[in-house]
Amino acid sequence: MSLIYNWMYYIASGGLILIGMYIILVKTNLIKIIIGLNFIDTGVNILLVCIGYVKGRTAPIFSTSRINPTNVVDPVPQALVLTAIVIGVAVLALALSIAIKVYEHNKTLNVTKIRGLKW
Amino acid sequence: MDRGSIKKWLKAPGKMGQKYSFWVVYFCTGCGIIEIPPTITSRWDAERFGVIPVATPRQANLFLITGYVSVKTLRAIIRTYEQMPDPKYTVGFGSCPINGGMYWDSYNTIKHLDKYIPVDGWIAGCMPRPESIFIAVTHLWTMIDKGMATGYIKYREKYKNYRKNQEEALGKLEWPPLYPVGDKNE
Amino acid sequence: MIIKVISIIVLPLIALIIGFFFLGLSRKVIARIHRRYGPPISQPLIDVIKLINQESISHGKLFDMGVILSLAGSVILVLFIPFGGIAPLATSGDLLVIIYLMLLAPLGVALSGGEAANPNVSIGISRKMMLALGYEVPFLFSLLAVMTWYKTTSLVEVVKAQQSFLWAIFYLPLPAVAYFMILPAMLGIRPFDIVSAPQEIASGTAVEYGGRYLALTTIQHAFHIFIDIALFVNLFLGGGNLLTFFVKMLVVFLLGLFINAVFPRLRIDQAIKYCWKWPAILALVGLIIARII
Amino acid sequence: MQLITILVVSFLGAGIVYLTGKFSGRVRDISAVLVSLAVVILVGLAYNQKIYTNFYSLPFLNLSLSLRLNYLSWFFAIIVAGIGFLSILFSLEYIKDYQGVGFYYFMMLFVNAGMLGIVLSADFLSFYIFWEMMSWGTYLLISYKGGKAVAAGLKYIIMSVAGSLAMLFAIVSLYASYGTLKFSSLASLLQIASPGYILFLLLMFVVGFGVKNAIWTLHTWLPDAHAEAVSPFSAVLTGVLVRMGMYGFLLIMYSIVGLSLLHKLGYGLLNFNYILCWIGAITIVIPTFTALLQNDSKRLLAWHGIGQGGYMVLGIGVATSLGIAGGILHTLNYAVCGALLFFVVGAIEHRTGGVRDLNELGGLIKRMPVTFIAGLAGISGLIGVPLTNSFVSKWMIYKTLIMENYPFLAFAAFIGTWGTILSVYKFLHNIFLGQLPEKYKDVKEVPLTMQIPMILLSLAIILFGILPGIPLKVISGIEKSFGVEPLSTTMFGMPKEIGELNLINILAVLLVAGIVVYLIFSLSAKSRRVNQDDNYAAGLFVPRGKYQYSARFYDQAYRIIGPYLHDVVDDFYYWLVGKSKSSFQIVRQIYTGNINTYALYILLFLTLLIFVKLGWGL
Repeated sequence: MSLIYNWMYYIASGGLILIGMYIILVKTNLIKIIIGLNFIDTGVNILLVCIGYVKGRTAPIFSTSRINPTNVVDPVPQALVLTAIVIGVAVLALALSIAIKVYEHNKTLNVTKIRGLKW
Repeated sequence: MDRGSIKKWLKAPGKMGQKYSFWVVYFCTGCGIIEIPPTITSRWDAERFGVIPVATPRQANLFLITGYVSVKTLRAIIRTYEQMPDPKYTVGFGSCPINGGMYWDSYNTIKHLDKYIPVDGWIAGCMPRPESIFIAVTHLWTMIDKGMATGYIKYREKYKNYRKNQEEALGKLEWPPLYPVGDKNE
Repeated sequence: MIIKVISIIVLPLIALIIGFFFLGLSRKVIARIHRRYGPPISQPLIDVIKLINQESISHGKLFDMGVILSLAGSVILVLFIPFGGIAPLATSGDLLVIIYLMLLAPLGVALSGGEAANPNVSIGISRKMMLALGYEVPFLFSLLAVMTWYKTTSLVEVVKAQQSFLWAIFYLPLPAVAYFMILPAMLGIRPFDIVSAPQEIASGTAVEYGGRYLALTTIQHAFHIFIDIALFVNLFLGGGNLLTFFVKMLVVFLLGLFINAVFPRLRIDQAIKYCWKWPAILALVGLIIARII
Repeated sequence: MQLITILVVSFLGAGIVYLTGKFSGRVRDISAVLVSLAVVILVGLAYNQKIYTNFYSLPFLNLSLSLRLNYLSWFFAIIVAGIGFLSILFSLEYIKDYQGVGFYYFMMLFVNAGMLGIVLSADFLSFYIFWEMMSWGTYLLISYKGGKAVAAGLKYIIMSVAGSLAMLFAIVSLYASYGTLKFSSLASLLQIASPGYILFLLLMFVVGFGVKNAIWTLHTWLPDAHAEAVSPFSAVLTGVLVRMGMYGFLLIMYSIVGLSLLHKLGYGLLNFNYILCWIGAITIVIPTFTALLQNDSKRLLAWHGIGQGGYMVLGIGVATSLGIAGGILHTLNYAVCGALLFFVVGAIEHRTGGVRDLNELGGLIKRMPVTFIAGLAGISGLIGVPLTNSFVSKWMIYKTLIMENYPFLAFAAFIGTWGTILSVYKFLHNIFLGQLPEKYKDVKEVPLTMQIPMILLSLAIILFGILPGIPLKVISGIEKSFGVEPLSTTMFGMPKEIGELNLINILAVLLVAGIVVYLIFSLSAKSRRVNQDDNYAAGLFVPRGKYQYSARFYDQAYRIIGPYLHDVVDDFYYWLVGKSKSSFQIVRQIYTGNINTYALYILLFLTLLIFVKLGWGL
């Protein structure tokens, strides 16, 4: 059980990435692909966060003097993920708006039927 | 043959040249073409009189019309005659250009060629022998000496009449008059 | 200097007399080969006098200027080609200049005839050009053979080198033969008179010429005969003094005339193919020999 | 400073002309003429000066952009400026009815400025920069008319870029080897280089410049480009722009590598110069005879542009004093004749509504006499009729070929001249002579601004034909800078030790003979002026305009030589294009256009990366 407990975050993030990939590889609906993309995004974020945490250390917030500066976690991954979430939202919004435009233009969201740039 | 006489040469070189160098454009409309080849080739050799055939009326000064003249060919005859440079001489060969010959009652044959263009000499016969061309040529020599071969001058002077005759026979001619016709030149 | 000026004046006159003599002779000789009596030798002169006194037609300024250019171009060529050792302008132009000056005459005729706006003229010009393309190949090969052999481009030097020892025809027989084979083509006489075929295209470029135009063209033809044959004599037969030069020219001319008298006319494509076949091969072999030795 | 002024005036002038075009068309026209005239004057003032300036030092690579002026660059600069000015002048009326005139003037001036930059630059970096400016500007100008012209422009730019890349390769290699790109320092540094390296350099540069100068096998862009460009620009193309390749040849072969080094390349007959000569000879013969078959007037002239380029390559390939001088002189002469002939075609196009088909024209001498005289002068110059300019240069080339014992090369040059005569006569005849078609009855002579360039160039043809000493003086200066024994010339031809050529004597006797003949002509019986339709037609009267022979002027010759003149090189390039297209088709299969597939590719690639990483880890 400790195995699952220890590797829970990795399993979750891997699972999310795999699901996202599956969606992207198999599904033909553009909205679904975008959702898959978001799955991957989330999975990668979780992965980054859980890699960035070292067991037994604390957050680098020097609120009390007891915290040893050598005993803190590197804050960069978390900050990075925070940014990535924002970027992910922006990408999602952009992708969705493109999807809307694609739909307006082609009257379909099925990527196999959109043949404007294909031979 | 007085081609060698220097005296005459010096007097009027142009006239001498006219006499002894007839460049002929043959207009073989009907009969008569058979008589021409022996005349200009080895059998009778017209070249010894300075007579050679040329291809275009621009270079010619002797116009030889052999055989009958139909209405259709009259057009070409007039055109050819007008394109020849002065001084030029015309010889009708055979009876048909003179008076229609055996086609005297044909609806489509010109009976009197000299109504349409001036003719300096006639060779009668049907057909005349090739030698008669030489007789005509020597006659022309004497005529040129005496100043009698003046067909081209006559054509210029009486062009209005000739043109009228031509248009009577052929209808309106496509080409403009060679010499001015009209009231102002009367 | 005075001698030079006199020779500049006299030489074209001599060339004119010889040219007219050749013209008359050709008519007489051909007549005799045809078993005719033939006209007197002075007949071309009579013709020219008649033509000068005859009226003519003109199609425009270029029609006149082209004929004048053609004759003038031929006249000055005489001054560049040594005639019996006399060449007043040989120091002003060599063989290359002569080759190019030979252009002026056909160019003038072509321009003049072009303005005449007669399709027969155009056909004649196009045939003349094509024939020229045909005979220029062996002509240039044989000229180059001579120039390569004597290592000079000056015609006077070529003649001088031949007079000191053997004539070029003994060293370079093949180019000489090739040149001789195309001589009728250069002169535009049978079997290469397709250019001015009277029966087909009404004497080609001369179709609109009459009177003085034809007279100048005839004079130009006389010069042309003189020039082409004099060039042959200078290149291959070693020049000579005035008398021997004339005799050599006469021999070459008569030999060419015999060919002229008995052959029928070649079609233009046959003429081109002929020129590019035997004369060209002969001259090329001669040139290779001259280059290697 | 003077050189910078020239470049600044020409580049800035182009911009100013474009900007003024936004406000007023008339001001734009005037300012375009003024700018190009200013450039001519500035270049002319720089005659006989030796200048070297560093105008910009790059902060990296230890390179600097520099300019220099010597006889060679001045010679080419004056041609560029002169032809540029005349073509701008010619454009004024010609280009009026087109769209985007401001852009046209801008590009014309820009390309001119680029060419000036090429000839004035003193190191390969600035040379390359200006070279690319010129190439791309040319591309835009060739495609200016749209339609077919776009394809022609594409063909040009593809070949041009290929050539530029070859050149860039050589330049980079030079920089890697010597660390400098200055012509003067490279010239001394290369003297100790191995022959193999120099051969490599020359090969690369020959490809680069050969595309521009259209030597055989690299020529196929030229006919299309010349035919489809607007006529004033075709004049610039054929006379000047293409000859930038010639400048490059002279620069690399004689200015940088040098004559003594060239002689060491190869042994026996297999040396660089001899092979270049043969390429030149082939470039003469095949294109001039191909020109025989053309019925499009501009295409015909374009093929001649290639052929005359062959004479220049042949001349400089022989590498004698006479030959190099002949090659350079022919560059000038062809620039004059070629530009003039394209102006003539432009004038015809302008008046007949863009008709270029030779079979549709005819008889225009009656309507456009000035243009006819210009055309006559142009073709005489192109042929090299004595007393016109090309005669001297061709004479020099022939003479040196014969004296150097290359009779076969001389034969190729001679027979090329005959091909030229035939085809340009057809050009003149079918446009100006013969019967005037009814539809061109009301054609008028071109306006004065179009006549002036033609008249000036015609005069130049005659002037340089009688006084070849003028350009030859500059050329002997060029040869001195090459280290070749400079050619000593007289004003009217050649001194005795070089050969027999005295043009003033020829002119004098021709004039005297002409006057005598004219006297005979005018004293004999007068002639009657007749109309054009009064023509011998076997006794018939043929109405005006129906009595013309021009279609397939050399049909019999065409039948004999036509099959051998197929442009195999062009076919080869098209074959290459077809083959590469089919091979790229395979690559194209990968891109299905489905997002899923691309995602799969990404995934596969990541997997590959992981495996690679794991493999390294082990």
